[in-house]
Amino acid sequence: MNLLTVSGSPHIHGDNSIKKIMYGVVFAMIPAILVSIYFFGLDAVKVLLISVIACMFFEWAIQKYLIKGPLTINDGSAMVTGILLAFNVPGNLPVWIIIIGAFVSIGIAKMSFGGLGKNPFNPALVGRVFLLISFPVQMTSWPKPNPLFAGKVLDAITGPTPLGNLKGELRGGRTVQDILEHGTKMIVDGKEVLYKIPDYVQELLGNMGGSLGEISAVALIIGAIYMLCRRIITWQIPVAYLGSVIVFTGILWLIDPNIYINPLFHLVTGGLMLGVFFMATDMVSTPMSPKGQLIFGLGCGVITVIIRVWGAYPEGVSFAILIMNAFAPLINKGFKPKRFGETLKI
Amino acid sequence: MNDVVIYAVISLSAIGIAAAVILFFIAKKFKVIEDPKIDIVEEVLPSANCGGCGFPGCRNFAEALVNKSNKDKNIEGLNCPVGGNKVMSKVAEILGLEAEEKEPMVAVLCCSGSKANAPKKVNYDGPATCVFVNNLYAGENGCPYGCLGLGDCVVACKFDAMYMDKETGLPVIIEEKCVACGACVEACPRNIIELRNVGKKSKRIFVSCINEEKGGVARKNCKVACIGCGKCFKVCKFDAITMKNNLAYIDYEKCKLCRKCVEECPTGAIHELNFPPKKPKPEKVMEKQKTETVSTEAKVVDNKPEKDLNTGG
Amino acid sequence: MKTFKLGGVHPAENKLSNNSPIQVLPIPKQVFIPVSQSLGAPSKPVVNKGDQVKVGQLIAKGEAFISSNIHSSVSGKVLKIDNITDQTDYPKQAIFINVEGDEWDENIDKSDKVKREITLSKDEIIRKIHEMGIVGLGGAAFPSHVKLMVPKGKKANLLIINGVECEPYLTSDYRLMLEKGEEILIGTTILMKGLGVNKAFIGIENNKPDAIKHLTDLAKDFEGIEVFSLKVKYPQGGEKQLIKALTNREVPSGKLPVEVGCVVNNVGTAFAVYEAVQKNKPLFERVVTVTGKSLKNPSNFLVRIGTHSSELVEKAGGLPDDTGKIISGGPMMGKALNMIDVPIVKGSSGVLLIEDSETERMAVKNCIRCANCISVCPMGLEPVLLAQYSEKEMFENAEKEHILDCMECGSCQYTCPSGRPLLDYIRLGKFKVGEIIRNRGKK
Amino acid sequence: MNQWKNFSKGFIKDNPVFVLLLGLCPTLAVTSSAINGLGMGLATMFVLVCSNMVVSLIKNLIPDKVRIPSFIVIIASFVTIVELIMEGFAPALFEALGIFIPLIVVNCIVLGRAEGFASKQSFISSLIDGLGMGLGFAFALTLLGAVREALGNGSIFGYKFIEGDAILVFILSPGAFIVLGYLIALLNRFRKTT
Amino acid sequence: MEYLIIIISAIFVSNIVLAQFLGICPFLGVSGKVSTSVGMSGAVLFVMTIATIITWLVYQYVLLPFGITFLQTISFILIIASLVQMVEIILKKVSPPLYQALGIYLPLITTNCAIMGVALLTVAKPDFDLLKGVVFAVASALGFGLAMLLFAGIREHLDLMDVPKGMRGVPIALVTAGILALAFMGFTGLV
Amino acid sequence: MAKKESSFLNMVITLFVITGIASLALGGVYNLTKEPIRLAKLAKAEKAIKEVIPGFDRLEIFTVKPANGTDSLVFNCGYKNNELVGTAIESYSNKGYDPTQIKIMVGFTPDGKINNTAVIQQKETPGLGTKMTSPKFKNQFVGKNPKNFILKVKRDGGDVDAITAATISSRAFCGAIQRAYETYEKKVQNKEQQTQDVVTEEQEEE
Ligand SMILES: Cc1cc2nc3c(=O)[nH]c(=O)nc-3n(C[C@H](O)[C@H](O)[C@H](O)COP(=O)(O)O)c2cc1C
Ligand SMILES: Cc1cc2nc3c(=O)[nH]c(=O)nc-3n(C[C@H](O)[C@H](O)[C@H](O)COP(=O)(O)O)c2cc1C
Ligand SMILES: Cc1cc2nc3c(=O)[nH]c(=O)nc-3n(C[C@H](O)[C@H](O)[C@H](O)COP(=O)(O)O)c2cc1C
Ligand SMILES: Cc1cc2nc3c(=O)[nH]c(=O)nc-3n(C[C@H](O)[C@H](O)[C@H](O)CO)c2cc1C
Ligand code: SF4
Ligand code: SF4
Ligand code: SF4
Ligand code: SF4
Ligand code: FES
Repeated sequence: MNLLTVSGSPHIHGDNSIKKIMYGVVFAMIPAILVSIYFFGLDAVKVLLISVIACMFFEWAIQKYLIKGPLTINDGSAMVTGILLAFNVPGNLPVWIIIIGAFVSIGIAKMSFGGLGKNPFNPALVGRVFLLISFPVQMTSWPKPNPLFAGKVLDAITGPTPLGNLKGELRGGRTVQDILEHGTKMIVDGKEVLYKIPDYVQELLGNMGGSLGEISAVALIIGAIYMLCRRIITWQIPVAYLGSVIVFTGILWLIDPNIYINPLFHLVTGGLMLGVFFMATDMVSTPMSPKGQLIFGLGCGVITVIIRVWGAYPEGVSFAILIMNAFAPLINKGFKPKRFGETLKI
Repeated sequence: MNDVVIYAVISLSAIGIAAAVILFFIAKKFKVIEDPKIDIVEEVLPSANCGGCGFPGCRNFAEALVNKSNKDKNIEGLNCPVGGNKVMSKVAEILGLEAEEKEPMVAVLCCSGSKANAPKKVNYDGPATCVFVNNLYAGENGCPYGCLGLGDCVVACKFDAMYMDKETGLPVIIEEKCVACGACVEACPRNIIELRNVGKKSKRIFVSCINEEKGGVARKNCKVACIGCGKCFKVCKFDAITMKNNLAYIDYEKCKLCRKCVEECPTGAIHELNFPPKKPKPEKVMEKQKTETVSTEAKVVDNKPEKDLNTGG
Repeated sequence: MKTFKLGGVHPAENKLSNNSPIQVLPIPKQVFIPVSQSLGAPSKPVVNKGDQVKVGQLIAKGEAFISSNIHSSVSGKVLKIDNITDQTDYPKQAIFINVEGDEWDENIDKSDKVKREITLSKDEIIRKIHEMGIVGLGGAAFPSHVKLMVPKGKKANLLIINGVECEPYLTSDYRLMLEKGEEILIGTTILMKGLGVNKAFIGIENNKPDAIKHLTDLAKDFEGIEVFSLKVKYPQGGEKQLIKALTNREVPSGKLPVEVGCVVNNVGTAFAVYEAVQKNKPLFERVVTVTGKSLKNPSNFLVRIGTHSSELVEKAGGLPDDTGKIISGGPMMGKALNMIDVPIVKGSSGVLLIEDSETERMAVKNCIRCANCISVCPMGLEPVLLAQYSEKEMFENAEKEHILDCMECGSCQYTCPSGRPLLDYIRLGKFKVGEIIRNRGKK
Repeated sequence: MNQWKNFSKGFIKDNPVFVLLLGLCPTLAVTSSAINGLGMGLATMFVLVCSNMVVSLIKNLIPDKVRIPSFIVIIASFVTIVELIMEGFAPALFEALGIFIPLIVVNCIVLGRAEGFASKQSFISSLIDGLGMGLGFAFALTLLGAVREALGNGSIFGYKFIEGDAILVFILSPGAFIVLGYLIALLNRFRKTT
Repeated sequence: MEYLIIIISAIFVSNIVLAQFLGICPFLGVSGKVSTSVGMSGAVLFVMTIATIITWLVYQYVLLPFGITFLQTISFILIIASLVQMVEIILKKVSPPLYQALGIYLPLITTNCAIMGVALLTVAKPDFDLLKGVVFAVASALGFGLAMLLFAGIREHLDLMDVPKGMRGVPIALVTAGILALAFMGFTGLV
Repeated sequence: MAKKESSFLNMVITLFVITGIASLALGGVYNLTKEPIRLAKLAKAEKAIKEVIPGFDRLEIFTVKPANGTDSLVFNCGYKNNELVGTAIESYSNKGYDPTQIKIMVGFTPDGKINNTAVIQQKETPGLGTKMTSPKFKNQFVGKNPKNFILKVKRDGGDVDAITAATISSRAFCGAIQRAYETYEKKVQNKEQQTQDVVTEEQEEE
């Protein structure tokens, strides 16, 4: 017989593990991955693969050669970051830029702090915002969605995102009504084309310009339901986030529908769904108590709308989540879970 | 000289003087006195901020020194172990006092339960710190008094004066570096480390065991345990050894370093440090004596002839 | 169905010995009876080396307010009074007795007849319970007579009998409820009288439907006793959780159950009280579950206090070769032993053998701040934070975060996906914070 | 004191930016290019050297209570001189450095050196100390500027070595923090090993 | 509206620490704990407001009329230094609790670019009157406080983590500040 | 540390002396650098003027109330042999990406065409908005007459190719030219109508 083992209680452990959580998230992203491949074809595959491989490589290399700690490369978190980074960039992004993004995500935003669990900011978003600011040109020229089975060969036509187009046109002094009805004249490769913001059904399904993973609200919601059922995420952040966006944009829309577009548009366009379900829910960089999570979601929603409506950027989701990430420690400090026996109740 | 220069001179001087005057009067009116000696004393202290003096930091210690010297005209009981007598006499000089001479001390490890002497009986699975294990059970070697070998003391030492010997599984104190701050004594949950006087030429004799179990039980866990047989007690001519709870203790203030007890001890629980080897008998050659590591030479102990040990209960 | 709201987990139940009736374990050749078996001060031996003792004879007296009498569990000769390694793994004083025959004290009623009518008064009951050395058999071994003496200014109005047995593997309470249902109810009535209340709830988790049914049927004949079925959730057996589940009263942080008018006792305690009061029988034996996945016959034994655990294991089929861990108690709160030769004491509810493959803990990874530990903590604490504060030796902060509220149920560590040793650190923190508070009190 | 040691300590061992972490505002703000960093570094060095010299010269004439105000006036004068000269003779640099030129006044290094060193040491020592510290500061700023410019603009001292886009962030505010952070980490590693 | 723009701009868009690089030393130095960062922010708010008022007055009514604006640096620093010292002395005597809360940070403030920087920025804006200057100063101080508070929260959080050896301390603090600045860039264009 | 005793008098005197010397020295330096500073400023302005209007030997400088906006514009009319060769107008826009005003110099030939443009001040994002100084962007204005060259980016229905990913800066740039142009037009018309609503201020140069 071997030597007996002594340890503190408890002596049994539940079957939950980091790996199960992370691969659960990967699994939940499969619908969105499929949609992105459907609309962007091989480009999507390329960006996804490079991003995932680069993220995992940097994590491995830094752990092995710089930190010299245990290797945790197969726990799946680098893969999640990789996929989410790819989800947040246009499908035609040059390879070297993706690699820089992966390096920033993993090297600067995650491993500098000690790896999984220690980063105060969402790594994929840090990578994305870093790229957005560094390479605004490349990061804002979106390939037009081109369904795989539509019979056309893929060409390098780029188009705007509905949000970007709307914002640009509004700044140019047009009204919402006008933009939606008449579309925008654009010069693409010297030719004049008319761009029209797609209708809501198309937007829901993902047939619009945008980052790889953000386009299809339906696919993202399917993944989110899966994660909710598996209890990988909780409902607080998504509900508070979506709710505050709807309420805030709703109020603006009621004030003047000519300047402010309706809440539905805000919901289905841009990276809102991706952010709400996959990025604002990253447990590492968000508050822990249910109350704190509600506050977090609320803050994200408000900042998102402020940036979308008044800021320089057409899209505010990434910034909003990052800014609220910074608030997370304070929220954790301020909103504690309710303790048993805290209040006398007889 | 043109207008600009004149204006410049006038207005700047005005501002300057206004500031000076206002400040002067305000300073006078709102004066708060702080003893300037504190700063001077603080400068002398080693600023290791180790807490060895019992205060959170050197600054607090300086304050305490100044306050005590102002109040009691002495600084008895206050000592900086890091700076030692040199610093304390300097402080005393600043404060116009005589510092008490403290005998230099050094930490010693009173346990020889190395992997060889006290083999492992169970596995421990959990965070590797001594406090944990001490709260949980007796430890891997089963001795409820012995060193747990997880190195809380080493972590506590701010002066790199300790390290864990992988082979013996015991911490080792590097005497040259030890400043007797007592951090390790504090850290050890089992009170195994003791501060003792350095002694003449660093020679020391001490019982390297604190097991209070009866001999038989103690020996079951560890070959070199003190079994409380009292032989050393009998042989000591200077009353330096006391017996209590099946355990011998050597008072360093009384011990004359005669080494009688060392030979007498049947288990080899009494250790001598920094004595020249007696007679170069082949088995007794110190096989592993690094210049800086002086501790429980497991090998030496092992070479002692086994004696009948049924003395205990 | 009732249960508590905050937190909780549901580990695999593994009640392997459910269907094995309580067997009487043969009397061993020698017993070792530690003199500190209950919470509070150790008792003082009143016998000497060489004394002849009978079963049920007082051998150590609890003199402090919180301490209990200890009686011999066998008849024979006192070999010596010496240190022995007990559950805690540290040397403790114990009385060694060599067994000679099985001669019981004359006062003990050895008959099987169930005695229903209660003749003693409230105070006599309490005195009897004190005399007979009854302590709580639910785990903490708190002297039962102390619990019955409600502090001045407080008033108890409800007795709760804890038949939850929420720990996986353990079945001793379950078997007792099935086999000694009536006695338990009589014991309950005695406790009600001792406490001066006219209502008692018995809480049982609904993974023991036959016990619920059995007791419900019997309880019809007893006034004021009600049996409740509870949803299975660990740690429902924790008294604060049980009170919350049954009555929705919340014991304030740092306070005792009497604060909300409740007193909680284990079913085993109720049975022991019955025997003490009605049969004059001191607490010298108890039901212990011996179980483990590799064990041949997981069983429930009626064991004399002081018997080595090894004898139980031997009887249940011998120590399996792949035993990696021996636990006294259940897998969630029990204590790992570093040897099998440890005497059974009043507080031992089970001996659990864990096989090699389940011995090793999960590898420790970084905390991913998933908040699982927070959501399962039945005390509404933030285990991750408490553990971090302890790890970084920020004990003042830990105190502010109410580390002392932790009841060491282990739910947090059980659920942590990163396998963090949360409870280990929290235990350390509680220990240090306790020290700090005590020092503060001194100053 | 060994004057060489006195001079060289500011470079690595006691580098005001990397080790003492003083004067971080200009360090971060103006180093979007190597030339700006150098300019700022030299301006600070000038003030540092001059004020060190003057302070050590008049240290015995100044009553203790007005020591600090006097030093501040001296430093501020040199800062203003730098300001005026730069505006006249290097207007482009003046514009690029903007508000951070007058802010040399509040740079802790300058006052710290005047108060901590020059007011106690001889003229020569103070001069050398000022030079050393100033050069260390200039070196740090130039290094930081060079790294940021290289990464953010693909050029060093305006000499472009890659065509096309570089990583813009590095010449913006986040880049300043991040590059300095990693430079310090690198230097710590380097200092530990040597 | 104008005031709102000034406020939003000073707090979020051109945050004094994260975008303008003023007051970095205290930002890194005393942000170890949330409580100290609150104290420091309070002290900055107090001094910054008073300093801005006085320097603005001196600039408008002394330096500008006499055409000696080149003395701006030297006179501002003199004023700020004496002001800080004065506040310190007075606080120490008059309100020890307030001194305990704010006073220990006061010496740090003299060599804090934020105060001087805001004073310089205020007089450099031609369209600022005294009220706007004060609003600007208060908002800048609040921006400083916000950055400090967020940063202190994160650093307290990081204290509980084991950051890799090489990055521990200042490097990780700077990287964190960098990412924070990155996040705050989202506010660009708001005004 | 040789310390001098502090008394009220010597403190005040010391400070007085130090501030006195300091301001004296500064006043001196100021006087010395006054001229170079003025020249440097001038040189900068003139450099821009020279860039946007062809060779002139005399400048006529005056300010004009703008057609829109608040700050008046500076007109620099360049004459060669007393013949108008071009008008350099310093115009501005507050609508840049950075809150800092964008200042540009626009040169018009007497027939109203844009001769050239020069950026005097801008703090746009390096790599993006700053590309407004690049010839690729600027050259598209050369020789165009705003009468038939709509000074708006193409997205807004104009004729100007915006800088990639810096539409905002491009708009601001166009806006500044437009302002200069409109003011110029107004001025020309006004001059024709002989209405003197502008302050003229003649100054000889060179
Ligand atoms: C110091 C102390 C005093 C106690 N006093 C009382 C009491 O007066 N009344 C009571 O009902 N229980 C009392 N208890 C018992 C506790 O409520 C509890 O039942 C006991 O600690 C065992 O609980 P557990 O098995 O849930 O851990 C006391 C416990 C302690 C430690
Ligand atoms: C986490 C936890 C779980 C517990 N589970 C049980 C249990 O399942 N059954 C039980 O009788 N007591 C359990 N207890 C002990 C009870 O809290 C309480 O002490 C006991 O019911 C009091 O009865 P006693 O004094 O008769 O032992 C548990 C305690 C804790 C802290
Ligand atoms: C860090 C950063 C700086 C920017 N700076 C400018 C700028 O200086 N000028 C500008 O017009 N747009 C700038 N932009 C881009 C604007 O946010 C906006 O995307 C763009 O002007 C819209 O124009 P487009 O339709 O040509 O893409 C910047 C973007 C980023 C991320
Ligand atoms: C629900 C969920 C959401 C996640 N979202 C992100 C994310 O947005 N960005 C990211 O880099 N990692 C994400 N991760 C992976 C992981 O938590 C992340 O890499 C850590 O922040 C790294 O410390 C997510 C993980 C889970 C379980
Ligand atoms: S060995 Fe112990 S006493 Fe000696 S310096 Fe280290 S901690 Fe202090
Ligand atoms: S001496 Fe004490 S602290 Fe050091 S390793 Fe041994 S048990 Fe641990
Ligand atoms: S062990 Fe303590 S902290 Fe952990 S879940 Fe149980 S009560 Fe909460
Ligand atoms: S359950 Fe574990 S991983 Fe999750 S927050 Fe708690 S300690 Fe961290
Ligand atoms: S340099 Fe700006 S605060 Fe120190």
